Amino acid sequence: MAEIVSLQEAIASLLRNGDTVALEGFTHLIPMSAGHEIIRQKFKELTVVRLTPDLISDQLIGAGCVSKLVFSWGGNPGVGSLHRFRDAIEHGWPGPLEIDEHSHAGLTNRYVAGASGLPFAVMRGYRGTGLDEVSSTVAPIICPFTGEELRAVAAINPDLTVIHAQRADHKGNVQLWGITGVQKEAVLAGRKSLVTVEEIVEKLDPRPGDVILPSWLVSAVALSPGGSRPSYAAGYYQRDNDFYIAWDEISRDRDTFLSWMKDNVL
Amino acid sequence: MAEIVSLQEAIASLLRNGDTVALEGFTHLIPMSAGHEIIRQKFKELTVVRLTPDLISDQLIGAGCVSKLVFSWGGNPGVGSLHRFRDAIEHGWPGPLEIDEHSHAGLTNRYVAGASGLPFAVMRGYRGTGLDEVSSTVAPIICPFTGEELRAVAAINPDLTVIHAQRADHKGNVQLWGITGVQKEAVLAGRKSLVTVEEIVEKLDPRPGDVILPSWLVSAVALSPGGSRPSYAAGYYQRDNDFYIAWDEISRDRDTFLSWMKDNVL
Amino acid sequence: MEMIEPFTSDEMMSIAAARQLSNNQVCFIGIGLPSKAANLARRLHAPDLIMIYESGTLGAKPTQLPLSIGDGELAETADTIVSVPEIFNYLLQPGRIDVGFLGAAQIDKFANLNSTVIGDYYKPSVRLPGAGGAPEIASSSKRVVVMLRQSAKSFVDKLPFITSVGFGAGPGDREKLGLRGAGPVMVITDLGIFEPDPASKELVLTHIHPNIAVENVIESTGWNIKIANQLMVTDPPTEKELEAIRSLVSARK
Amino acid sequence: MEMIEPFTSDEMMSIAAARQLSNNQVCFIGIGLPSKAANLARRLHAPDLIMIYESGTLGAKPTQLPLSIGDGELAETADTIVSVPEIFNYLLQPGRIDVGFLGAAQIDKFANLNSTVIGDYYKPSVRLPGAGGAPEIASSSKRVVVMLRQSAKSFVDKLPFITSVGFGAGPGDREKLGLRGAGPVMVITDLGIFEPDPASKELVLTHIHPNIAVENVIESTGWNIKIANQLMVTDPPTEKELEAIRSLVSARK
Repeated sequence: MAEIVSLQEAIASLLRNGDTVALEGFTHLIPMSAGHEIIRQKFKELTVVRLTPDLISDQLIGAGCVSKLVFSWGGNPGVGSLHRFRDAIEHGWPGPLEIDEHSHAGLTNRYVAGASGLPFAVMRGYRGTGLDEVSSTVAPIICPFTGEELRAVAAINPDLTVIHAQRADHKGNVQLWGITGVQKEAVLAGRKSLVTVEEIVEKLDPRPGDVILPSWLVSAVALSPGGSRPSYAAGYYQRDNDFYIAWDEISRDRDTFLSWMKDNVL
Repeated sequence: MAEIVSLQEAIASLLRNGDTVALEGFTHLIPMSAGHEIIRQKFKELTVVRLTPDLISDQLIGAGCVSKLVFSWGGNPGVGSLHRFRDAIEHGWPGPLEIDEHSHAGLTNRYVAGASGLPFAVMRGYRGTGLDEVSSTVAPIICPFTGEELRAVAAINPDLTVIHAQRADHKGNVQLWGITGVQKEAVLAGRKSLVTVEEIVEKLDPRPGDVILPSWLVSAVALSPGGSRPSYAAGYYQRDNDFYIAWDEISRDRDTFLSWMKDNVL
Repeated sequence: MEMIEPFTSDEMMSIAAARQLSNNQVCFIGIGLPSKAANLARRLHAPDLIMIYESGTLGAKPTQLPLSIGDGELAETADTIVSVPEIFNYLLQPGRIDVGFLGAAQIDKFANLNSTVIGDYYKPSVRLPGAGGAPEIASSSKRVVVMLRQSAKSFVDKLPFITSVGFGAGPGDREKLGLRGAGPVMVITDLGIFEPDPASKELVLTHIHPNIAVENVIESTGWNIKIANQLMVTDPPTEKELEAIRSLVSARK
Repeated sequence: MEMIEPFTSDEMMSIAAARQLSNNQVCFIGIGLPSKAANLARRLHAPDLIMIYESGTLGAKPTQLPLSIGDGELAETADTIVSVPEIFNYLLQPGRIDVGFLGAAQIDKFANLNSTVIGDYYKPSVRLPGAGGAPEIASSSKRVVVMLRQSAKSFVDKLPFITSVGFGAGPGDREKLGLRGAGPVMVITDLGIFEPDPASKELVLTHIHPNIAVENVIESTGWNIKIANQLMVTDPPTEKELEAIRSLVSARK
């Protein structure tokens, strides 16, 4: 059953240097406050897994927490480049960044395999692309019935998966709605999981389109109102598109970035 | 986009003798009226696919519509044997019945593969059981990353999938809720699909736990109030447990069965 | 001496099985005997037992004993309902279920189960319903508890068909087959309780129910049943247990 | 002679792309140029265009131009929202999408796309965002339409990295690779429209936008671009089209 703890305690007790940590949230419900807590606690040598590394990944990379990134699209959505991500790959600042790069479909299926207790998943994809050659977690597989060649992607089972959700109850049952992305699979693939929530309520009244994660599938729940900003939490607050645009300037220069982090995160 | 037609027209235009037809509904929302229409239109040599062949399958088998059954549990839930199913397998009445037998997990994954446009799905299962030997749609597969041996199950893509749902709108968008079983996957695996519904409404207001099948994923929708009886439709009517118990007597004897069918279906 | 109220062997079986379940355990439940025992446990010592039915209902809290694994009340009282692919692929297969609770038509000495056919598979004398969720419940749950009524016809030396694997042909077989759960840790019948010998994996009679003779168990077993050196007698049903089982109402109109 | 209102080459590109979409088509939309063109089509001739974004929003009907593929308004106006595994495995992979609508940083003569790196993969001069949903949109949609601004840097003879396959190295390659959709049927730029030659699969300039010189296209293509025998001039934007594109409001606070 999920324990309800503070965000600080949760990160301190669930994460270790060198761990593989997935932070999921597809545009919506991005676990920003948990990412900031990881930065504040100065974790090192993390492998970060995230379909769409955006601002939180840029901050984790720029802060020097990340030695490897497993991802499928690293940009500032609708804005452009992710400058700290680029600086790390192009110039090795603040340190070298190893990458394992996939398509969304491929990384999604790696989570699906992980959530399903299987060592791999099968898909159409990769064939003919450069991704087929650069990733060691993609391999050919032949259908035993038709002989057709497809691709297998290796399961991913992060040491810790972190997501943000709208609500939990006092037993640690979690409820999220709106665009729920790959969060269920990411939590189920994780050996441990942390859910930050906007609110802890007496009773989770059902909502159309909601996903419920029963308490027995979650390791810890931490209250973190606004924990997704500048991303959004449907029913609570909207996406701060202006901040995404502003991030382009803030993150472009190393010093401006460091000074912003000092003022706003550390 | 789904056409809205009568049940009679739908079955007449979407089904052919010799087709593979999936009828899904896991205890809840079983497409009984569609099965009865198949019987009335005297279809022959059908391959029927259904996780839990129960009363509707018993009736289709006893009426002589079925030459092959693909299934994973053939009983009268909570009551006992399915007598027409047993009579066909044990004594070849009213004709021989070929079977392809799976576990629920196995047949479910055959639908998942079919829905996913893949020729097979991977799972843990079958190893050490008799099912591994008797089904030709199960085969060993080796993980290309770990070397572990697992099982592949062949995709199933029925010529027609039939399900029952609570509601559709006039555009043919379908809404079901409650226990929704494997219906989404069965519809998506089908080359064509028919959804019978309790009601056609102006607007599908969202419901907690609902599954929406957009009109562009469905071939036809037919109005059929009570179309799931003696199974149930959450929000409309309850399961007629007494009829399930009564079916044991009705179906035990060939003549009693035929006479009941004549009075109640034909 | 305490008075013991009369009870049936079926009641003893259900009560003995219910006692194996505890609060906050996640329990995957087959219909029939297992469902009755689990619902009994919820009314006694395990109100927070998390019951999972293969229809996708998680955390169902029915007031009546369901007739099927998909009764309306299971859906209405569940914490959430997931699809059948999710139940099998996301919840059962990865080993998240604490106790898989199974019935069967037949069992052998290594706790392998048959619910498929009596006789030849292609020419069966009795065609049974088949596998359902059982094979994967048996292979992937952390632990499996089996319930069935015992007779020489149900406790057989050789199964005509293995629907669900217990310990296969003996020690090491589960590992060889890649089955990740611990397998059947207990078989509960109307006569007694059997547990696998840690070394040989063969079922051993460890408890005999009150008023049952060991000869009765021997006669009702189709192989030479091993009996524990320290055979225990199952605690008889308490008044509270009997009251609870007798107040379980079936969901029949 | 009819007066033609002045328009930019970007407006011409978006309008030409919007014209390719029709009512009730199921269209999988990348963010940026494709999203703008699709939303424009919805306001003009295709109000019932079914827009799918990779965030899982099916049938979104935004009033503003979304900044990301997961903006709140996409979710609020969608017919339904599915999970990301469903979008890719159940909807895209089986070939249910009529039109996959993609942007890219670079394209080659066989309409292969790069959105991964400029320069060497392991030592890139520019690290681009990467694949996202594009590779499978390109391989599995029934037809693919590509939009990008044209220059000698974006229309290149050899891609440093193939993120998404168009026609690979030429005829027959899609089939050999098991890619089931028809591939890119049209590439729309700010200068003109390109379609693959049915035999060679090489892109051919079939339409040139008004006020653009053929020399301009030749200079802006990094290979020896083929020009259709009957080169057409794209119909200029209508007043209604220009009004619609200029009234599209971005979702920025």
